[in-house]
Amino acid sequence: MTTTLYLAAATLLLANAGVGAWRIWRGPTSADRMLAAELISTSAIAVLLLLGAALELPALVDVALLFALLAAIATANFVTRTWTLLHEDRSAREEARRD
Amino acid sequence: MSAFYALLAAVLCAMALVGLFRFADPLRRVLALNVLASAVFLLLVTLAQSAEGIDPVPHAMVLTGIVVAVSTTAAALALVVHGQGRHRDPGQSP
Amino acid sequence: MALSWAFDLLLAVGLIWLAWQTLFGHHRFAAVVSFMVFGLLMALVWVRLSAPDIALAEAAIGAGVTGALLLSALGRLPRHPEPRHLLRPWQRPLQLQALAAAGMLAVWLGWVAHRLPRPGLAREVASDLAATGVAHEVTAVLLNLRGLDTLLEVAVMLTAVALVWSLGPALRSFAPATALPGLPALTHLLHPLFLLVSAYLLWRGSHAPGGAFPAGAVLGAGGVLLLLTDSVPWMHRERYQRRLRALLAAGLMMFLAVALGGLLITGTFFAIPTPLAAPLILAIEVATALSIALMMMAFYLYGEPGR
Amino acid sequence: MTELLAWFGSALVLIGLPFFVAGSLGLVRFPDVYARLHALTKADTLGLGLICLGLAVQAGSLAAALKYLLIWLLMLVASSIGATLIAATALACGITPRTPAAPTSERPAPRRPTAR
Repeated sequence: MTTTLYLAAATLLLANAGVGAWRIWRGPTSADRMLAAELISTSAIAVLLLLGAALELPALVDVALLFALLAAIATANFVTRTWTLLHEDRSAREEARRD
Repeated sequence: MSAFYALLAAVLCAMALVGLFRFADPLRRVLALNVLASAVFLLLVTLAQSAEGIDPVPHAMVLTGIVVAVSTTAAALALVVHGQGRHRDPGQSP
Repeated sequence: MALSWAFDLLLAVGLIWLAWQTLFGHHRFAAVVSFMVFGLLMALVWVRLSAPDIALAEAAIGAGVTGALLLSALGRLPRHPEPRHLLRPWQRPLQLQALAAAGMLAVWLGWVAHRLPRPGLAREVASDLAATGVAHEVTAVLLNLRGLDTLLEVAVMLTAVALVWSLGPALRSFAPATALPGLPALTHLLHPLFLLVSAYLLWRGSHAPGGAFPAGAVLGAGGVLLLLTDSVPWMHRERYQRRLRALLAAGLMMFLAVALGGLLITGTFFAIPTPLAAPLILAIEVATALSIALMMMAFYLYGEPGR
Repeated sequence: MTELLAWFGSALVLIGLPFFVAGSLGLVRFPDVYARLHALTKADTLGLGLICLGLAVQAGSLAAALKYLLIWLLMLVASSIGATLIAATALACGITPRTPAAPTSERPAPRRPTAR
């Protein structure tokens, strides 16, 4: 009973993440794409936890733990390394607003 | 199920190959190489599954492969960045 | 049953769509983000294929290090790549043939995969497991039965570091768009956890999914976070360069020492005597994890520090 | 007792799911980065939090339960600090928040001082 419930929940979360992935394609700013990636990574953690509980695989909790630990790395990289271009020259900044 | 994933791996492999040879943008090529690596790993792991249990040798090969793939990516990206990147060193560039 | 099929189907559709976006999408940043999400979904696929070791490695390396490398490379590249025409006129008709070749390769791969002899080496590994000194099969294959492969893999990583460092001095980082007080707070909060989790993975490697590679990659991701906040100034100091290089090579050196010791004691390269196997494998794992973490950080510098 | 806990845990997991749906709905429907950020953090903190809590209640051992809670804690830290990082950078890059006076942020407003 709980197994079916958790599998259904995991499938639902995956489909839901797929809906969120539309934002990666659509944009319009880089931050929006990054947010969509974050939502998918959270959903993946939840899916891993639910699968781990449903199929009784404790190793999946470790994988989820890793994802949770590394979720911040992408965001931190994005704001310190990728979006810095925009600070320096105004043309790039103007462009990014439309982009 | 394993046939399904083998098919997925083959499709991904074909897509990555087309991408790898079609693009002029080196960043896309690095991405295509990574997708290709993932597809090949998927094929290997799919093959490791059988009715009599799971063969750990392809798993170990894929683990090795993932680390080699990240080394390749890092080296290729460094070449790309040094080749066409603007370095924007405060001391050097105008 | 229907549920797991729906799950697999969703995963496959998602993977193909993301791969399409990565390869043929028009926007570069969207391509990089799609690839990062592709890695996430691959981790779920590894779970479905009952390969938790690979899921761990993919999570640690794909989500942490590859994403960081791609994002920082993207920030350093010009926004619009100069358009270059790769195809000469006489090559145009060849495009279709290349497409056809790729399609045929896909079909051929599918067919070969379908036809391969299935019972692999699972039984052989299981029968030799007692003599390897570890209780987890994948770790046993990696560090004992096929230790030579792993040794060469560490050598490949070291070569890649040498290549990256030979390109010039380490690139200076840009200032972020605004003051970000959250970033040092994030580093302070997460750093003990990075150490804890990688120690845990290392310890688990002997009897369950885990081991030196995920542990080293997690530690390396933590190191990348430190590099982002410029908290490791010693890496750029002249004085520490020798020590840094020694640590980078520590994994390879430990591996070689064990392999040569095996040659001296038993007469075979890489033959670890059974009573010594467990402690020696632990020593190799610690040294390798440390080296891998430093090599991940070394990649991220995009050049040689201290020059 | 165990039976009751199992029901309670499953109920918590089920309550967590709508937050994810709301998060992706907000991500798709909301008009600008800041509003989408707002929708997303609900999924990160509450949705995942309730799922972790629900699974921790049913966990076999204390260590497993603590691991679930650690995942939640990590996501709390990562998501909240990440949200401030993205919002601060977006603001510094000149993406103006949507206000009743300036109906959309996706088109640059004409009276902004940067549009010289």
